[in-house]
Amino acid sequence: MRKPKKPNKQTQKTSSTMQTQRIILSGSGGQGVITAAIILAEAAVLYEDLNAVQTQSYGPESRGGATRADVIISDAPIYYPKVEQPNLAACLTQEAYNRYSRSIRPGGLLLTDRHYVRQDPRIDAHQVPLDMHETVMKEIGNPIVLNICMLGALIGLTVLIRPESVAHVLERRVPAEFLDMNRMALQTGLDMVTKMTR
Amino acid sequence: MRKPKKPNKQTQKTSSTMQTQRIILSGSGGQGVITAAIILAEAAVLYEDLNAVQTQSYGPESRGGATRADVIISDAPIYYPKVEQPNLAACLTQEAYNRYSRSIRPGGLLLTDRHYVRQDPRIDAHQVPLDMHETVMKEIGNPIVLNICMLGALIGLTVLIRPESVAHVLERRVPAEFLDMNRMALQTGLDMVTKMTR
Amino acid sequence: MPVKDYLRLRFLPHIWCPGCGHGIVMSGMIRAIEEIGLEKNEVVVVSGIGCSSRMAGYLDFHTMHTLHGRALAFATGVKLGRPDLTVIVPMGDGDALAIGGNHFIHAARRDIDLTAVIMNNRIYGMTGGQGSPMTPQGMRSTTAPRGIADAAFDLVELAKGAGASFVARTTTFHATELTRMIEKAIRHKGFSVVEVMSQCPTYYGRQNRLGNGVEMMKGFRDNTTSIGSKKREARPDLIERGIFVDEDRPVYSPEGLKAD
Amino acid sequence: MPVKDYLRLRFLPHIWCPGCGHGIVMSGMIRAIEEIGLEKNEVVVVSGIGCSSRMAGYLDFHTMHTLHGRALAFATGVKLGRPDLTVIVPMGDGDALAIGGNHFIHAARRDIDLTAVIMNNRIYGMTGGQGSPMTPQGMRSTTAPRGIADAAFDLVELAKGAGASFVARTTTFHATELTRMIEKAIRHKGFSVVEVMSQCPTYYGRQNRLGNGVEMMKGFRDNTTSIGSKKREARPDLIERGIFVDEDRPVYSPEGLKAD
Amino acid sequence: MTSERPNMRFIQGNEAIAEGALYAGLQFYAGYPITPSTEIAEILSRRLPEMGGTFIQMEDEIASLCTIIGASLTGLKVMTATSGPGFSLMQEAIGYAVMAEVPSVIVNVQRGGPSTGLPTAVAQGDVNQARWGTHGDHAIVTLTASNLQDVFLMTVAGFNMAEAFRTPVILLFDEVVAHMREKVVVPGPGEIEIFERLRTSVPEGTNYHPYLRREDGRLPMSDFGGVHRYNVTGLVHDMWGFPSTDSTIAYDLLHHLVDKLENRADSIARYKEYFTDDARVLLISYGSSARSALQMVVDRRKKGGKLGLLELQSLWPFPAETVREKCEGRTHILVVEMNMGQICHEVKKVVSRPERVFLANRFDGIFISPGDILRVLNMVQGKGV
Amino acid sequence: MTSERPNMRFIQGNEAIAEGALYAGLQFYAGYPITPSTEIAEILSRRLPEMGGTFIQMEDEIASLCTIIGASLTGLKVMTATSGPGFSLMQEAIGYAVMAEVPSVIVNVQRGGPSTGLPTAVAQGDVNQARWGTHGDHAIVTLTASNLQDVFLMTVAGFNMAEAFRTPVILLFDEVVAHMREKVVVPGPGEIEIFERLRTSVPEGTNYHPYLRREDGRLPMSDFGGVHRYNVTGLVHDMWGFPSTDSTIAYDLLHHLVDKLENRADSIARYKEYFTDDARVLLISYGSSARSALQMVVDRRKKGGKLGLLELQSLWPFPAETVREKCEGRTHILVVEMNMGQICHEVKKVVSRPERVFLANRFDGIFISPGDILRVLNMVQGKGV
Amino acid sequence: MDKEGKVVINREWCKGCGICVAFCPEEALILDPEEKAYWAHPEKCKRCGLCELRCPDIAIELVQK
Amino acid sequence: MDKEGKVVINREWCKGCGICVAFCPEEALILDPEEKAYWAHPEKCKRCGLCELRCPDIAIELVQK
Ligand SMILES: Cc1ncc(C[n+]2csc(CCOP(=O)(O)OP(=O)(O)O)c2C)c(N)n1
Ligand SMILES: Cc1ncc(C[n+]2csc(CCOP(=O)(O)OP(=O)(O)O)c2C)c(N)n1
Ligand code: SF4
Ligand code: SF4
Ligand code: SF4
Ligand code: SF4
Ligand code: SF4
Ligand code: SF4
Ligand SMILES: [Mg+2]
Ligand SMILES: [Mg+2]
Repeated sequence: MRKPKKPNKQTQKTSSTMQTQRIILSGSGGQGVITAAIILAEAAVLYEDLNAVQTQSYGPESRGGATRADVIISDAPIYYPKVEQPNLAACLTQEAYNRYSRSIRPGGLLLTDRHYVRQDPRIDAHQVPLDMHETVMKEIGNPIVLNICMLGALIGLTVLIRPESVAHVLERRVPAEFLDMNRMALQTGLDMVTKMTR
Repeated sequence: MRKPKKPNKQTQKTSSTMQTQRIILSGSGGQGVITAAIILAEAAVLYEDLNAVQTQSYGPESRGGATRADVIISDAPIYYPKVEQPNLAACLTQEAYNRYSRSIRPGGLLLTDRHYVRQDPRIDAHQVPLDMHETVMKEIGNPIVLNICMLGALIGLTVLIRPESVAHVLERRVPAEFLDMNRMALQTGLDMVTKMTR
Repeated sequence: MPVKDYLRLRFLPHIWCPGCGHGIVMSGMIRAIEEIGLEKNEVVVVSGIGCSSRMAGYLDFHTMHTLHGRALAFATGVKLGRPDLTVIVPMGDGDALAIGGNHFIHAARRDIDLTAVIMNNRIYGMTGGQGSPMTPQGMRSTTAPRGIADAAFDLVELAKGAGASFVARTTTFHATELTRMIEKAIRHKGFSVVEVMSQCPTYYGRQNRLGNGVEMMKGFRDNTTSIGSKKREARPDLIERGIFVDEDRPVYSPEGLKAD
Repeated sequence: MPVKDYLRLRFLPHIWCPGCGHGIVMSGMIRAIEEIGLEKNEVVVVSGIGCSSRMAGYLDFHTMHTLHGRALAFATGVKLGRPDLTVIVPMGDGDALAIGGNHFIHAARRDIDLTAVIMNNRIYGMTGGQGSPMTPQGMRSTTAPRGIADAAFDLVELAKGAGASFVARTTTFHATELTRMIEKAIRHKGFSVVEVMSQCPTYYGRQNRLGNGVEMMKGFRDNTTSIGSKKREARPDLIERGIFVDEDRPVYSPEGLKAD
Repeated sequence: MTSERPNMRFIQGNEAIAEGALYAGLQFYAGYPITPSTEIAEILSRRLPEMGGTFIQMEDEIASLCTIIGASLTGLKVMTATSGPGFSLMQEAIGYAVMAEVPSVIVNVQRGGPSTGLPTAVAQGDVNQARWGTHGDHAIVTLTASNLQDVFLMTVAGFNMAEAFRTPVILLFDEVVAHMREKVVVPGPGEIEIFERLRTSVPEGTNYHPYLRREDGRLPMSDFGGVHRYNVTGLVHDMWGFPSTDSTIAYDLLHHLVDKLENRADSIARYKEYFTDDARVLLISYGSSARSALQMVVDRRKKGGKLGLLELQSLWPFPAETVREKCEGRTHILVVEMNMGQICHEVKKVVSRPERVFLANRFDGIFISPGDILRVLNMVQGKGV
Repeated sequence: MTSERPNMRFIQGNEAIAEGALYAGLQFYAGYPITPSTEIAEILSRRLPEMGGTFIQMEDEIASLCTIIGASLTGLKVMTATSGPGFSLMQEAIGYAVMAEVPSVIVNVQRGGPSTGLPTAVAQGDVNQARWGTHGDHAIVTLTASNLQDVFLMTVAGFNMAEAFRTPVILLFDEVVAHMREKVVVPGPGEIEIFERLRTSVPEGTNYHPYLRREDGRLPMSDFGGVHRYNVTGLVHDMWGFPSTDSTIAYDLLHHLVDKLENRADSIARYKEYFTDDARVLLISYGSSARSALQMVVDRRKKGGKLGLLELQSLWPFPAETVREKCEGRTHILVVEMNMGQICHEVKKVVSRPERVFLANRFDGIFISPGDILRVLNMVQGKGV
Repeated sequence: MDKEGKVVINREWCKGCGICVAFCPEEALILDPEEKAYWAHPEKCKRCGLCELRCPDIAIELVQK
Repeated sequence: MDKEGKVVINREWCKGCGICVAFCPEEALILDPEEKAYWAHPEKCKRCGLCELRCPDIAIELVQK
C-alpha cells in the first residue's frame, strides 16, 4: 500500500506531494455507498485539509441497479472530477463487481465482501475479500452500517485518512441514536484489516 | 380628377400604365370603413383584373377611437402595402378627419360627411363634403350602409373602378336580405356625385 | 371618497366598449374597498391579460398587469411577500379558467388569502369573441360557427371542488349585491372567488343576438335568482346568485397553517 | 391471454422499486382490457412523466410517453384523430394534478372519451419524494421537512366539480375491485377518472414511517371502506372507495355532441 | 373586362395560411386565440369541418401543440397557430416534436415583443427564438413569406417538409402579412406536389422499428391504431422508441436530429431574387419587410440605382451557402428586418466581408418603409441622412 | 492536523447554489422539482424558513417564476430553479421579467436535451436558449461556473446583477457541477459586497415615475405596499408603467432593455485565465467541462505543451471583447463544451481568424474527459487520433 | 332619499351605453342627441344612486349638495 | 378453486417485496433466502390467484394445468 505523507497545507500548485487517490465505491441502491463516499471525502476536506471531490452515477437506474460513487482525494487541486481508473475500489454486490472491477488501475486495491461477491482471479489488482457483512451482522446486528464498516476497512488498509477524521464526520452527520452503532462499524472495519495486515 | 385608363392585363412590370391609387378610408369603429375598403379592393382585383392591397390599423384602440383602412390599387405589382400619402381619402368622423386629413397628397381628393365632419379650409386638397348620412337616413333609413354610400360617392368621383364591380362583390358578400339596401346605398352615393359633377 | 378618487384619472376614459360590464365591476370593487376602509397603499391589484384585466391599470393601488392566465401565480408571490397587504385579482373567464385554470384550482386548494373577482362574460373579449370555458353549449363564438360543443364549467362547482373557502356569484345588474359580495370576499381570510356575470355586448351579445349592454343586463335580471329562491321551482333554468361557500379555516402560509 | 402477453417482455423487469404499487395497477389495467376483449391494436396508452408514466413503455399497445403533465392533451389529439380507438391515460398524482391540473379539469369539462387512471401515491416518486397536491396536510416530503402546509385536493370532488361523467376510487390492495373499476371506466363513454391509491414505499413510505409496500397496502385495507358503508359512522376518517359518478351523456366531439 | 376567376381570391394573410394548409392536406387543427393569428383559427373552425377535418379550441397553447402531436401520430396532417407569448409557451412541446420526430406545423404570426409587448403591432423579433427556443441541441425548419401568394405556397411547403423530414416546421409570419389582403390564386388540385409521410411497408407481424433510420435518414412511420405497435417518447430512445441512456444511441440520435435538417439546408432553402444580377448594393430581407425593401429597390432602379434584393423564405436552417454566394462582390449589403438584427448577425457570420453588412431595421411597432431603408443606405454610403 | 473551520463546508453543487443565494440575501423561493436541480429546493425548504424567508412549492414552473416575480415587487430577493423542460416552460414569464424589469434569479441546472432527453446526464445544451428562449428582442445575463467555490460566488454575483440592473439573471449550471461535492469556504458577512436594488428617494405624495430612466440607465424602484403606487405591465409602457403604443416610447424602451446589459458587457463579464500568457493553444470552456479542459491543460503543461485555458463565467452578454483579445495570436483555439458548438459559434463570430477555432465537445450524456479533448487537439494539429 | 343631491354626468367619459337611462327607476335620465346621458328630469329623480352604481364608465355621480 | 393449478414464480422479475407472501390467505408462500417469493406450501394453496393479482412485478402466475 502506498502510504501518503501527513497532509500539508494546501498549496494550490499543480505539483503534488501526495499521491492522488482515485476511489470508486460501488454496490446496490440501499447499501449506502454514496454516503460512505461523502463521509470519506468530507473527512479528508474538513479534518485533513486535503482536497476532495465526490461524484456519483445518478439516475432512475440507480433505483434498481448498481450504484457508484467516485472520490478523488489529493493535496493538489482536483480538476477532472470523475475517476476513470481507480487505484482503490470497493464492490459490495456482484453486479457492481462485474461492472467496475475491470476498470481498476493495474496493481490497485480492490475490496469486496465475501457475502455478496465472488472474485474473479484474472483481475490485475490486490483483491481483498472480507467478511464484512457477516461480521457486521454478528457484532452489530444491523446491515445498515455495512458501508461504514467498509469505510473502516478501506482506511485501515490504505491510511488514506485518519479514522478520527471519519469519526468526526460521523458525529456531525449521524443522528445521536445511531452514532454508537456507526462508530462500532467503523472500528469493526478497521479491526478486520488490522488483524489482517499486522 | 385623374381618369384611369381601362385596366390592362396585369403586366408584372414595374412600369405602370395606370396611376396607382392610394386611398385611406377612415371613421369610427362601427362605421364599416374597413368593410368598404375590402369591397373596393376586392372589386378591383376580382372584376377589373387590377392589383390591390388592403391593410388597416388594428388594435384594441380600434375599439374606441379612429379606424383607418388603406387601399392601394394599381395595374402594376404593389410592394409597400401601406399608404403614406393618399391621393384619395374619406373621413367619416371628426376625429378621423383631424388625424388623417393632413397626410393627404397636395391636390388629392378628400371626401367627408357633413353630418360628422367640419372641414378645415387650410387642407391642400379637393375637399368634397357630402350629406351622405342625411341622404342615407332619408332614402334608406339605416345608417349601417353609410359605408357603401361613401364607396358609391368615391367611385363616382374618381372612376377608380366600375360600379358593377362593386355590385358583384356586394352580391357575393352581403346576405340576401340586405343586398337591396346595399345596392341602393351604392346608387345613392353614385347619384350624389353625378348630380354634383354633371 | 368618491369612486373617481380611486382611479388614475390620467388614463381615463377606459378602453372598454360602450355598455361593457367590466366598468360596473370596477366601480363595485372600489366601493367595496372604500366600505372596508382600506388605504390605497394597503391594496394590490394583480390582473392577467384580457379586457377585464385592463382594470389594473386604471386603479390607483399597487397594480400589476401580468400574463394571460397567470395572475393568481403572480398574486401568490405578492401575498406571500407581503402578507399584510390585501391582494385582489380581477380576472376574465378565459384568463381564470382556460389558460389559467391550473393556478385557479391550486390557489383554491392552498386557500391562500386572495380575492379573485372573475368577470364572466362567457367569451374572450380582448381577442374578438372566441368561446371560453364558460360559454354555454350551443352558443356561438367566432371559433364555433356551428355552436360550442363542449360543456361549460360551473364555476361555483369547480371552485368548491378545488377547495375554495369562499365562493359567490352575482351579476353586473345587481350592483349593490356586487359591492356587498366583493366586500365580504375581501374580508374573508382565505381564497375567495366572486363570479360576476358581466356583459360583452360587442362580441358575445352581437354574435348571439342578445342585444346591447342594456338588453344583456335585463337578461341577468330576468334569468337569475337568489340561492334557495322559490322561483327556481317554476324555472329551474334560473341561475343562482349568492354566497355558496363561506368557511372559516386557519390561514394558509407556506410555513404551516395559522389560526387567525 | 395471460397478463404477460400484453407486455413488451424485452424491456422487463420494470424499473419500479420493490413493493411499488404501480405494477399492481398495470396488471389490473391489463386484466380490464383483457376482460373487455379489446384487441391490442385498438388500444392507445398515453402517459406523461413520472414513475407511473413509465408504464406506457412496458405495455404492448400503441404507446406514447409524453411530457410531464401533458398526457391528457396528447391523448385528446389521439382520441379525436382516431375516435374508434380506446385511449387510456395512466398518470401520477403530480402529473395529473400539479403541472397537469388544467388539462385534467378541461378533459373533464369536455367529457372527452378518455380513461384517466391516476396512481395516487401522494408524492412525486420519480424526482425523489417531494410533496404533491395529493399529499395530505402535515405529512412530510423532501421539500416539506416540517410537514406540508397546503391542503390536498380531494380528487373525487375536483373531478366532479370539473364535470367528469365517471369518477371512481380504489386502491392497490383491492386488486379485484381495481380491475373491475378500470373495466367500467374504459367501457364508459366520456371522461372517466379512476383514482388508485398506490404505494411509494421508497419515498412516501420511508419519509412518513409508513413501512414497506406490504405495510402500506395494509393501510389501504384498514383505512378505506366502500361508499356508504356503515363503518364510517364509527370512523369518519375512512376513505371511501367505489364509483362516485357514473352518468350517461351524449358523446363529445368538437363537431357537436352525438347521441351514442 | 375580366370575369371572376373561380380560383382567384382576395383574402387576408391569415386566410392564405388557412387555405394553404387545407391545400396541403390539413386534417387537424388545435389552437388558442391570440392576436394577430386568431383569424387562422376562426377561418379553420368553419372550413376544416366542412372538409371532414377536426378543429378544436384548447385550454391553452401548450395543450394545443400537444394535441396536434397526438393527432399527427394517428396519421393526420396537423397544425396550430399562435403568436409570441403562445409560442414561448409551446417551447417544451416543440422539443418533444423534435425528439419524437412528429410531423407538425406551427404558425407564429409575430407581433411586438418581448412579453406582451405591442400585441397589435408588426415585428420580426422571434427569429432566433424559432431556432433556439426549446432546450437542448436540435435543428428546426422555419419558413416565411412576404406576399400572400407566397404565404400560401410556403404554408404548403411547410407541410411538405414536416411530412418529408418528420419534424415540426415553424411558419414565421408577421402582423402585416397576416392582416394584409391581396390576391391569391389557389392552385388547382395537383398543381403543387403534396407530400405524404413515408409509411412503413413492413407487414403485420414483422418486427417494425419506428426509430430505425434508413440510409437516407428517413424513418417510415406507422399510424397509431395500425398494425404496428410501438412506443413514442421524449427521452433519448432506441430503435423501438424505448428509453435508453446508452451514449452511442444518444450520440447517433442527436446527430440524426440535427443532420437530417442541417445537412439538407440546400434542399430546404427557399429564396427569391430581384435585380440581383448587376446589383452593387444587395438588400436581404424576408417577410413583410421584404415588401418595403423591394419597393425601395424598384424606386431606386427607376433612378438608375444598382440595387437588388435577396428575399429569404427559409430562415432555418440558415441558407448560408446561398447568402455567402449572393453577397460576393457587392459594395454594400443591407439587411432589412424588423428586429435588432437577428438575421443580420447570421449574414455577417457567413459572408467573407462582414464589415460591408449593415442593418436597416425598425422595432418600434411601425412598419418599416422604403424611406427608412433609404436613410440607412444613404448613411452607410457616407451621404448622411 | 487542522481542526474544522466553521465556514468551510463540504457540499454538493446544488447546495453551493442554495448557500450562495442565502449569502446574497435570498428571501423568497418558489419552485417545482426537476432532476437535476431538485436538491436546491430541498435544501432551501429547510434553510430558507430558518432564516425568515419563504419557500413555496408551486404547481408548475410557470407558476414558480410568476410567483417570484410577484414577490420581487414587494421588495424581496427571489429565486427559482429548474432544468431544461421547466426552463422551456418559463420562457414566457422570463420575457415578462425582462419587460417589467423585475430583479429575479433563475437557475437552470442543465441536463441532456432536447425534450425529456437524458434527464440524469450532463449537458450544456441550453446556452442559446438562455439567450433567445423568449420571444422578441431582449438581452439577458447568464452566468456559470466550474467549481463549487465559484458556483457560490457566481450565484452571489447573479443576485447582485439582478438587483443592480433590474433584470432576470440566468444561472446556467450543469448536472456534474450540481451533483458534485467539494469544498466551499463560505465567506464571512461583508466579505463579498452584496447589492441592494436602488430604491426611490422620492417622498410620499411626489409623483414617482417607476419607469423613468436616470441618465445612468438605472430605475429606482419602490416596493409594492410602500408609499408609491404604480403599474407594472408586460406591454410596452410609458414612464408610469402604463401601456402605450407610441413608437418613440417603444423604441426607447426596447433599446434601454438591450443597452442596459449589452453596453455593459464589460462590467458584466466574468472569466478566469489559466496559463494563458504564453499559451500557443488556447482552450475556451465553461461550467463543468472547464474542469476537464483545465485538467488537460495542466497534464500537457507537465509535458511541456504550451496550452492555456480561458474559462468563461459569464456567457451572456457574450464577452466578445475579452474573447477576441485572448484569442489573438494563438495557433489553435479549442472550444470545449457539452453541446454541438453553441459557444464555439460565438467565438468564431468574434475572433479575427475563425478558421483557427475548433470544437471539442460531447453531447451523448457522458462527461467530457481530458482524453476526449486531447484527441480533438491531436486531430486539429494534424497528428491524427 | 336626499332630494338635495345632484346627478352629475361626465360627458367626456360617458359612452352613451344607455344603461343608466334604461334602469333609472324614475325615468329621470335620457340620452341626448349626442348620445350622452342627460339628467333631463331632476324633479322625478329620487337620488337613489342606481345610475351611478351601474354606469360602466364611472361617468355618473350623485353629488350631495 | 381448482386445486390442479400451479403457482409459477418468475425469479428474474420478482423483487422480493413480500406482498404476495403477506396477503396470501393460506400462507402458502414464503420469501426464500435470496429474497424471492417461493410457493412453499402448494398443499395449503387454494389457487385463489390473489398473489398474482397483487404482485407489482407480474412475477407470479397461477397457471392452470
Ligand atoms: C399566452 C397568451 N395566449 C393568448 C393570449 C391572447 N389573449 C389575450 S386576452 C385573451 C382572452 C380574454 O378573455 P377573458 O379572459 O375572458 O377576458 P375578457 O377580454 O373577456 O374580459 C386571450 C386569448 C395572450 N395574451 N397570451
Ligand atoms: C416540465 C417538467 N417539470 C418537472 C419534471 C420533473 N418530474 C418528473 S416526474 C415528476 C413528478 C412525478 O410524480 P407523479 O406524477 O406523482 O408520479 P410518480 O413518480 O409519483 O409515479 C416531476 C416533478 C419534468 N420531467 N418536467
Ligand atoms: S370587447 Fe367585450 S369585454 Fe372587451 S371591452 Fe368590449 S364589450 Fe367589454
Ligand atoms: S420511487 Fe416510489 S413511485 Fe417510484 S418506483 Fe419507487 S416506489 Fe414506485
Ligand atoms: S339617482 Fe336614481 S332616480 Fe335619479 S337619475 Fe339616478 S337612477 Fe334615476
Ligand atoms: S351608464 Fe354611464 S356611460 Fe352609459 S349612458 Fe349612462 S352615463 Fe353614459
Ligand atoms: S409480490 Fe411479486 S415481486 Fe413481490 S415477492 Fe411476491 S412474486 Fe416477488
Ligand atoms: S393462489 Fe392464493 S392461496 Fe395460492 S399462493 Fe396465491 S394467494 Fe396464496
Ligand atoms: Mg371573457
Ligand atoms: Mg406520485
